[in-house]
Amino acid sequence: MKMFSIREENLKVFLRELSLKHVLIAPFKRDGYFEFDVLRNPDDFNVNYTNTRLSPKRFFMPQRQLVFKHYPRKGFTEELKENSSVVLFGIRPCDASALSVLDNVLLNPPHKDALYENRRKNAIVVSLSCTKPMTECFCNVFETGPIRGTGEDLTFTHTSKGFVVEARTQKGIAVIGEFGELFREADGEMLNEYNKLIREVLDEMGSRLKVDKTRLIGIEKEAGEEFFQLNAQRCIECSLCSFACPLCYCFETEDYWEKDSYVRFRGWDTCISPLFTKMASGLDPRVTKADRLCHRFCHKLSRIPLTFNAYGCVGCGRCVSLCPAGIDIREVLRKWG
Amino acid sequence: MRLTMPSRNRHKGGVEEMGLNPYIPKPVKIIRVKDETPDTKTITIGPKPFDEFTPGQFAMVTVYGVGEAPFSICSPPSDNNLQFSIRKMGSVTTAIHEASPGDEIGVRGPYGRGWPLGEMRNRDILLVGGGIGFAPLRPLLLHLLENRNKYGRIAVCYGARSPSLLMYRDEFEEWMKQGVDLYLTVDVGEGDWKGNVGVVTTILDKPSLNKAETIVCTCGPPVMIKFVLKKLVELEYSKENIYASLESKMRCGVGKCGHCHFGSKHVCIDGPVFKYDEMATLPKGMSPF
Amino acid sequence: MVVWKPKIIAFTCWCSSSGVDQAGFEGFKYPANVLTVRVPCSAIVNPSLVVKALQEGADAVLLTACKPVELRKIAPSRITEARVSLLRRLLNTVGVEEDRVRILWISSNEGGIFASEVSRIVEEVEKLGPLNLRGKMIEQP
Amino acid sequence: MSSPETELRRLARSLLEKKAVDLVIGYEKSEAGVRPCFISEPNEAERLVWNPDCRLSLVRYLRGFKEKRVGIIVKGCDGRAIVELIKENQLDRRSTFIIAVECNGVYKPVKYGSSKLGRQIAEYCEKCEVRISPIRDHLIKSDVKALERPSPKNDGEPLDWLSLFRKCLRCMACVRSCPFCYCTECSIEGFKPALVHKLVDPVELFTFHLTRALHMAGRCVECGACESSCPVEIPLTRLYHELNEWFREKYGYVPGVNLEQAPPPLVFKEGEKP
Amino acid sequence: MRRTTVLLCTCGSTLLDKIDFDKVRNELSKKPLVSRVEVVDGLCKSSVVKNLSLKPSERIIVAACSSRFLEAVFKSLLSISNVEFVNIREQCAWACENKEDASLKTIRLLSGSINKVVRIGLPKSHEDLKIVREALVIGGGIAGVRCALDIADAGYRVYLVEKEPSLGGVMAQLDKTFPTLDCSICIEGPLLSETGRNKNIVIIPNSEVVSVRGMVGDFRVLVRVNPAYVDPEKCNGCGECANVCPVYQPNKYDVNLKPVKAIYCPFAQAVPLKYVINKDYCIECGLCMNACTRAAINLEDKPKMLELNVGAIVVAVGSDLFDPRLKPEYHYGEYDNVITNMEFERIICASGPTGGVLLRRDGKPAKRVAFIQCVGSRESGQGIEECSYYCCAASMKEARLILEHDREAKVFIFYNELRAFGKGWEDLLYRRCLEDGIVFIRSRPSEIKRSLNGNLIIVYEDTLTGKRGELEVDIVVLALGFKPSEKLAKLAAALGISVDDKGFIEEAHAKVKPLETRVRGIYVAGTCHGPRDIVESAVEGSAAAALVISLFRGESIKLPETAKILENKCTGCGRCILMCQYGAIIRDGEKIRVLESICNGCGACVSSCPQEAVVLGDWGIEQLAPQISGMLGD
Repeated sequence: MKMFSIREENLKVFLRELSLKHVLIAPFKRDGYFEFDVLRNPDDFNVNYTNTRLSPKRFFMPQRQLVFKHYPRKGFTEELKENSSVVLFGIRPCDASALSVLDNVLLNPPHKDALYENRRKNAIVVSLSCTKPMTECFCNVFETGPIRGTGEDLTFTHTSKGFVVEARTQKGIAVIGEFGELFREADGEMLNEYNKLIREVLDEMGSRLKVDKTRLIGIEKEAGEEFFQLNAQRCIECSLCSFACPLCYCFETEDYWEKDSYVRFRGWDTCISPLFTKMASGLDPRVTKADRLCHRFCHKLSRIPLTFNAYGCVGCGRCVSLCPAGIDIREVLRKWG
Repeated sequence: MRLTMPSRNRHKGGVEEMGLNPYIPKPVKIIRVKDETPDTKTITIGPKPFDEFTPGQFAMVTVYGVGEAPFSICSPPSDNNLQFSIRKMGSVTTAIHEASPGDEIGVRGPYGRGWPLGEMRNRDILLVGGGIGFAPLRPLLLHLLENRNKYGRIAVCYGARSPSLLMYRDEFEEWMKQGVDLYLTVDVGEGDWKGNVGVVTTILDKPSLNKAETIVCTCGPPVMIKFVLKKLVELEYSKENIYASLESKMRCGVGKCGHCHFGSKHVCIDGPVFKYDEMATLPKGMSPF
Repeated sequence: MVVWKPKIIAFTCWCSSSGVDQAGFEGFKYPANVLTVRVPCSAIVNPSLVVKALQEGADAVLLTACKPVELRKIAPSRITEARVSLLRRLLNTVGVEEDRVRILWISSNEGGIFASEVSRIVEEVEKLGPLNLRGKMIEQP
Repeated sequence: MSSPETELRRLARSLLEKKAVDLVIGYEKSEAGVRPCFISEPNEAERLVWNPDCRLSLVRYLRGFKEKRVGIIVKGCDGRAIVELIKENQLDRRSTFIIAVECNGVYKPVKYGSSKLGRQIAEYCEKCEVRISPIRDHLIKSDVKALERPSPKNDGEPLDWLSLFRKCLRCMACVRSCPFCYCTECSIEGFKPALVHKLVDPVELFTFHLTRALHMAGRCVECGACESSCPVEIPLTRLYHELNEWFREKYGYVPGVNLEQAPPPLVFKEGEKP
Repeated sequence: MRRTTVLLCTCGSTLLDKIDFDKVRNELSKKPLVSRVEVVDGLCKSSVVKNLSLKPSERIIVAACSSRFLEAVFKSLLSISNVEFVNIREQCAWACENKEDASLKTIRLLSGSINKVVRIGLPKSHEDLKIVREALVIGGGIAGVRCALDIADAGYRVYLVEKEPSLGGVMAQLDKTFPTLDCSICIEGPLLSETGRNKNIVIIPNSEVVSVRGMVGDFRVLVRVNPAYVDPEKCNGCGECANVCPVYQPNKYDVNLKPVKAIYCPFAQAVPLKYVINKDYCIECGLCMNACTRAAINLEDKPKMLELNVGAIVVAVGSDLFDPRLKPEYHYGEYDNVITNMEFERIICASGPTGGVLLRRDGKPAKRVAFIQCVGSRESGQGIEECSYYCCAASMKEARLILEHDREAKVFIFYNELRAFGKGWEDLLYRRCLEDGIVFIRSRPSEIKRSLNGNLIIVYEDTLTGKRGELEVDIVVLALGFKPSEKLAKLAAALGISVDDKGFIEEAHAKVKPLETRVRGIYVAGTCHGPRDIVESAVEGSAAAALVISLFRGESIKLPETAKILENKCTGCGRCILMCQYGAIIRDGEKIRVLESICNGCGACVSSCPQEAVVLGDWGIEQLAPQISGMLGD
C-alpha cells in the first residue's frame, strides 16, 4: 500500500479534525498509566506513550453487552445497535493485530457475530508503531509488530522527520483522502529511516525471544502435564490474564428480567474459571486447574491456529506483567516453541 | 462513558431477520408437555421455527429471563413441531420443567453436524443409547423408519439405570412393529422387569448385523460411550463406521463463545456427532478414550 | 418539571412492621416514597443488602428494630446497631453521606413515632439530595 | 552472619531432608521479578529467594495443601493472616511450619505500561507495625536495612473511591489472592445473581467493593495481596484499614496479633452509642 | 416457568377511592413473570379465595391488609406456601396523602414482591417432626407430682424421675400448710398414692438425669438409677428387714433429727413404699437378707443406666435452702437451740422426733420462741439477694402452730418487711397472728448470744423505733431463703437450657412464656426457677402439664423457621457461632450445627455468613436483593 507522511505538528490538527467527525478514542495518562478513552483534548495524547494497561478489546467486545430485549406480551425481540463511527487512534500494532484475529474468529462464516461486526464496521483503527518495545513484549514471535500489525486501517510510525503513514485498507485510504491537505507522500529519506527502524527494532526483539512456530502446533502433546501442573500450583484462578488479553474472545451470557422485559447480556468469560466447561449435570471435561491452564496456553498457540488460521497470541505481554502469580507464557514459547 | 447512542432496531422475529444476529432466539409456544421419566419431560413446541434439519442436530432453547442451553432435537424432520426431551439439571431445565402449554420459549438453530444420513443408505444400522442419551437417536430412528426401504436392518440397543428411566417406552412396540430389533437393558431391575439386567455393553453382541458395513450411532453418558466404543471394536464393527454424539457446555451454538472448543474442534460446529477417529484427536477429558 | 423525591427502603422487623401497620391504622400519613421490606428480625438484614439498596437507587435506607431492653441479655437488634455503625463508617470512607443509613427503634405500638420520624428523615434526605450511584458509577465526571 | 536468603535455603533444605515438611512454599526468581514456588526436593531449596519484591502473600496457597505438612515463608502481615485463619478454624497449626522472615517492607509492583524509574515502598508497608510474624517456628532476622519509609502520607486526604471502583474489571484477582477469601462460593462473584450479576454491570462494582470491605472488616491483616494484584491499582488496603480502625476503636481488636483474643461479636455493649 | 398470580383486594370496595386499581393492574400486567392479576373484594373470606381456584404450585402475591389475618387463610386453608403478602391497606391506602401516591407505592411494593416470590423454590417442604407422646417429669415434689398426674390423666405415659427413694419433696416434710393450717402430708399423701397407682405413671426413684439428646417431640434421655439394694418388684414394704437391722442412721426426711435403721423407708406415706439401704451405714451383716421372706435384698446391686424416649420434659427439681452456717453471727450448728425452719417443721410435727412437742435441746419446754426472717435472702452478698416468697407466711404459720400447742408461749418474729399477700393470708394468717399476741419486730438481728443458762439472747435494733434491744428466748428459728440446688447447673447443662444470674432456670420469657425454657419441649415448674410456695408450685405443675398435653394433642410439630446450614458451602469459620445470642449454633467436630430447638429464627447468623451458607426461610440475600431491585426499578 501507499506510504504517506504527516508532519509532527500536524498530528494534533489531524486529531482535532478527527474528533469533530468521529468519536475519537486514544490513549492518555490517567492515575499513573495510560488508558484508552475518548480523547477530548488532543494535547493529552503523548506520542511516546507506553502501551495501555488494558487492551482496547473492550471497544469491540465490551465487558458486558446487551444481546436482546424481549417484551413478554408484545411478542418481539429488540436488539440494540450502536452506529456511531469510532476512530481508535494510537493503538499499538500488536493490539491491532489482535483485532484481525478476532475478525477471523467472530466473523468466520456462516454465522457472523453481528454485535462485533457492527462495532468493527463502524471503527477506523489507526496504529502507532512501537519504536521502543517494552521488556515484556514479544510481538516479533507472531509477526504482529512492533512496526506493523495486521488489523489496522492506517499505521503511523514516528521518525525524526514526522510520521510515516501507511494506508493498509481502503478505509485507511479514505481517511487520508478526507484530510488530504495534512498528508503528503513519504519521501525516500523518510522511508530509509523507516526501514532502518524496522530492522533495528526487530533485531533487538529477536535477540530476546526466538521461536520456531512450526513446533507450536504440537505443543499440546510436547509440553506434558508436569509443566502445567507446576504452573497450576501457583495460578490463583483470577481472570486477569483473559480480561487483559487483547484477543481473549470467549464469552458468557446471562439472562434476567427488567421492569418490563427479559434481557440477555453477554460478556467476557475466562477459561481459567472452574465453571468454564462445567455442565449443569455436573460433568466437566476439564476438571483440574492444570487442564484449564493447559487449555489456555494451547488454545492460544495451537488450537486457535488449527481452527481459525491465526495465532491466539500477539505478544503484547500484558498477561506476563499483570499475573499476580508470575505465570509466563514466554516460558512455554521458550521451552517448546 | 457514553460511547454511542443506541438506536433501536426491532424485529418481528421473522426468519429473514434472524439472519442478522445469530444470537436472537425466535419466540415459540409450548404445545405439550409430557412426563417421560421421573426426571425428564418431553416438550413439544410449534410451529417449527426453522424448516429443515438433520437428525442429531441441536437447537439452543431459551427460557426468557433464566437462560439458554443446547438440546438435541428429538422429533423427526418430517414433523411440523419440534420436540425436546429435557432432564431436570440446572436453572434452565428446572424452569422448563415448571412450564405448561401456552408458555413462550425462544429457540434458535438448527446447529451442528447431525448423523451421517448419506453414509447410511442401504446399510445396516445400529443405534446404541444410554438413558437421556437416546434423545438425539430418536429423530434418526423415526427418520429411518419413515424411509424404511432405503436402509438395511435396524437394531437398537438401549439401556438405562432402571426401567422407569427408559425414555419413549410407549413407542417401543410401534418401533418393533416396523421392523426394529430392539434390545433393552437396565442396570438395576425393578417391578415386573423381565428383560436384561446389566450395562448396555452386555447386549451389544445380540443384534445380528453385517458388522463390517454397519453404521453405528451412539449417545449417552461419557463413561457409557467410552465402553461402548471399546466393545464395538472388540465385536469387529468397523471404526470407520462408528459415530457418537458428545455433549459440552455451550453459550452461542455457532463457534464463537469458546466454551466448546476442544482441540481443534468446536462441538457446536464440528459436532455434536463425531466420527470415531475424530474423537481420538480430542483432548483428554473430552475424548472418550 | 418532575420534582425529585427521595426513595427510601425501610427494612422492618416483625415487631416494627406491625408498628408500621399501626401507623396506617391510626391514620398517620407519611411520605409514600418509604418502601418497606418485612423481615423477621433486623439482625437478618445483611449489611450488603443495604449497600445493594443504595446501588439500586435508594437514596437512603432505614432499619427499624426493637429497642434492646436494657436488662435483657438477648437482643439481636444490638447486632444491627453495631452493623449500622460499621456501615456508616464504610460509607463515609467511600464518600457517601453516612446519614443515608440509619437505625430507628420502633416497636409494634409506635406507629405514630414511625410516621413522624420517617417524615423527618425524608426531609433530611431531601436536603442531602439524590444519591444517584448509577450515574456516579457509570458516567464520566 | 549469613544473609537471610542463605539461611532460608539452608533451613528449607534441612526441613525437607529431615522430612519435617512435605513442601516449602516460598518465592523464586522469575523473568519479571519474583513469583511463588513450591519446593518439595531438598536440592531445589537453592531456588528460594528473599527480597523486597516478595510481596504476594503465600498464605492463600495453604488451603491447597490441607493434607500436607507445609513450610511457609511469611512476613509479619502474612503471619497475622495465619493467626486469624487459625481462629477461623481454617488452618491446622500443627501441620504448618512457619518460617518468619523479618520484613522491612516490600516494593510496589511495576506493572505493564507504567514507568519503571525508581522503586517505591508499598503504601500499606509504610503503616505496618508488625514486621515479624507473631506466630512462628523459626525466625530469620534480616540484614537488609529497612527500606526507606517516606514520611507517611497524609491519610486525611480523601480518595475518590467511586471513580476508583469504576475502573475495576472485577477480575477477582483481589479475592483470589486474599488469604481470607476461602469461601467455596464467593457471594460477590455472581454465581447467583443476587448481589452482583455474573457479568459485570459497572454500577454493581459499588456493591462488590463495599460487600468485600464488609467481609474483610476486622479480619484484614493489610498484607496488600489484593492491592498489589489489582491491575488498575485500587488501594483496597486503605479501605479495609479504615474498617479495621472501627474495630480497634469499638472493641480494641486488631486482627492477627494475638491468637488468644477471640474476634469480637458484632454487638454493642449496654450503654454504648453506635 | 416462574409465573406469578397477583391478587389485589379492595377490602369491601373501601380501598377503591384510595388506590387506582386499574392503573395498578395495568402496570403489573406489563411485567415479565406475572401471569394474571385479579382484583378481588375480600380476600379474608375463605369462600372468595376458594373461588379463585388457586393451585398449590402457583406463586401468589396477596395485596391486601395485614398478613396477620390472611396468613391463616392461605397457608393453612389452601396449603399454599409460596405466598407473599403485601399490606396495601395500612401501608398504602391509609398511609398516603393521595390516590396517586398510594397507587405508586402499591405498584412499587408489589414489583418487589413479584421479584421475591419467584426466587422461592417450588414447592417448599415443611419438615414436620414426629412426636413421641410420652413425657418425662424430673422431680417428684408437689409440682412434679401434680404435673405427672395431669399429663397421665390426659392419657399419656409419664416417667417421673426422683432422686430420693420416695416422692413428696419438701411438702412431705412440712407439718401444716399455710394459711389454713391443714396437715401437709394429709393433703399430699393421697396425691402421692394416686400417683403410685396411676397406670400411666412410671416412677423411677433413686435416679438422676445424666444427659439429653434430640429435640422437641423426640428427646433421648439417659437416666442413672442408683442402687437401692432392694428389688422394688419383690419388696412389699413389710419392714421385717428394718426390725432386724442393727445399725441406725440419721433420717434425711426428718432433717437428720430422728434416727432410722440403715435399711429404711423414709416415711410412712412414702410412694413407692419400698425399703432401701443406705450403703454409707450398712455393715453388710446380712441379717436383713435372712429376715426378708421374698429375697428382695441384693447387696451387690449396681447403678443402672436407662434410656427414655420422650416428647417433652418438665423440670420440677425444686431447690435448696440457704446454709445458715454462712451467717456466723447466728451461730447455727454451734448453739443447739438455733434451728432452721425445716427442723422446726419436723419438731412440731406429731410424727417428728419429739412427737410434736417443742423442746429445747436440753429437754426443757420452749416457752419463748423467736423467728428471724430473711436468712439468706434480701441481703447482698449472701444467698440469692431476693425475697424468698414463702417465709413470711411460713413463719407466721409456724408461730401460730406454737401457740396451738402451747397457749402460754411467747413468739417473736423479726422481720424486714412483712409480705403476706396471698389468698387468705391476711385474715387467716396475719390478723390471727396479731390477735394471738405474736410480737412483730422490724429488725434484722445483728447477733445471737448465749447466756450461761443456755438461753439465747438476740441482739437487734428496731428499725421502726431506732431502739436497740436484747431479747432472751429459748429457741431461735431461722427462716431460710431458697437457693438453687447444687446440681441444678449441671442438669441445666445436660438439658441444654440456661440458668439466670442467680442460678435458677431461665424462662423463655419471664412474662409471656413463664414455664417454657429456651429449648422447645422442655418446661419448668416449681421452685427450680425461683422461690415459690406450694400453691404456685402446684399451679405450675398443672400448667406445665397443660403445655405438654397441648403439644401432644397436635398431629406433628411445625417448628418455626430455624436457621439451616448448607453443609456443602460451610467452611466452618464460626462467624455464625459468634453472632448467635441464643447459643443455638455449635461446633460439632469439623462441622457447624444449628440446634433447631434452641434457634429463635432471628437470622443474625444468616447475615453473618459471607457466602450465604446459613439460610433461614425466604429471608436470604437471594430473595431480598431482587425484592429491593424490584421496588426501586422504575
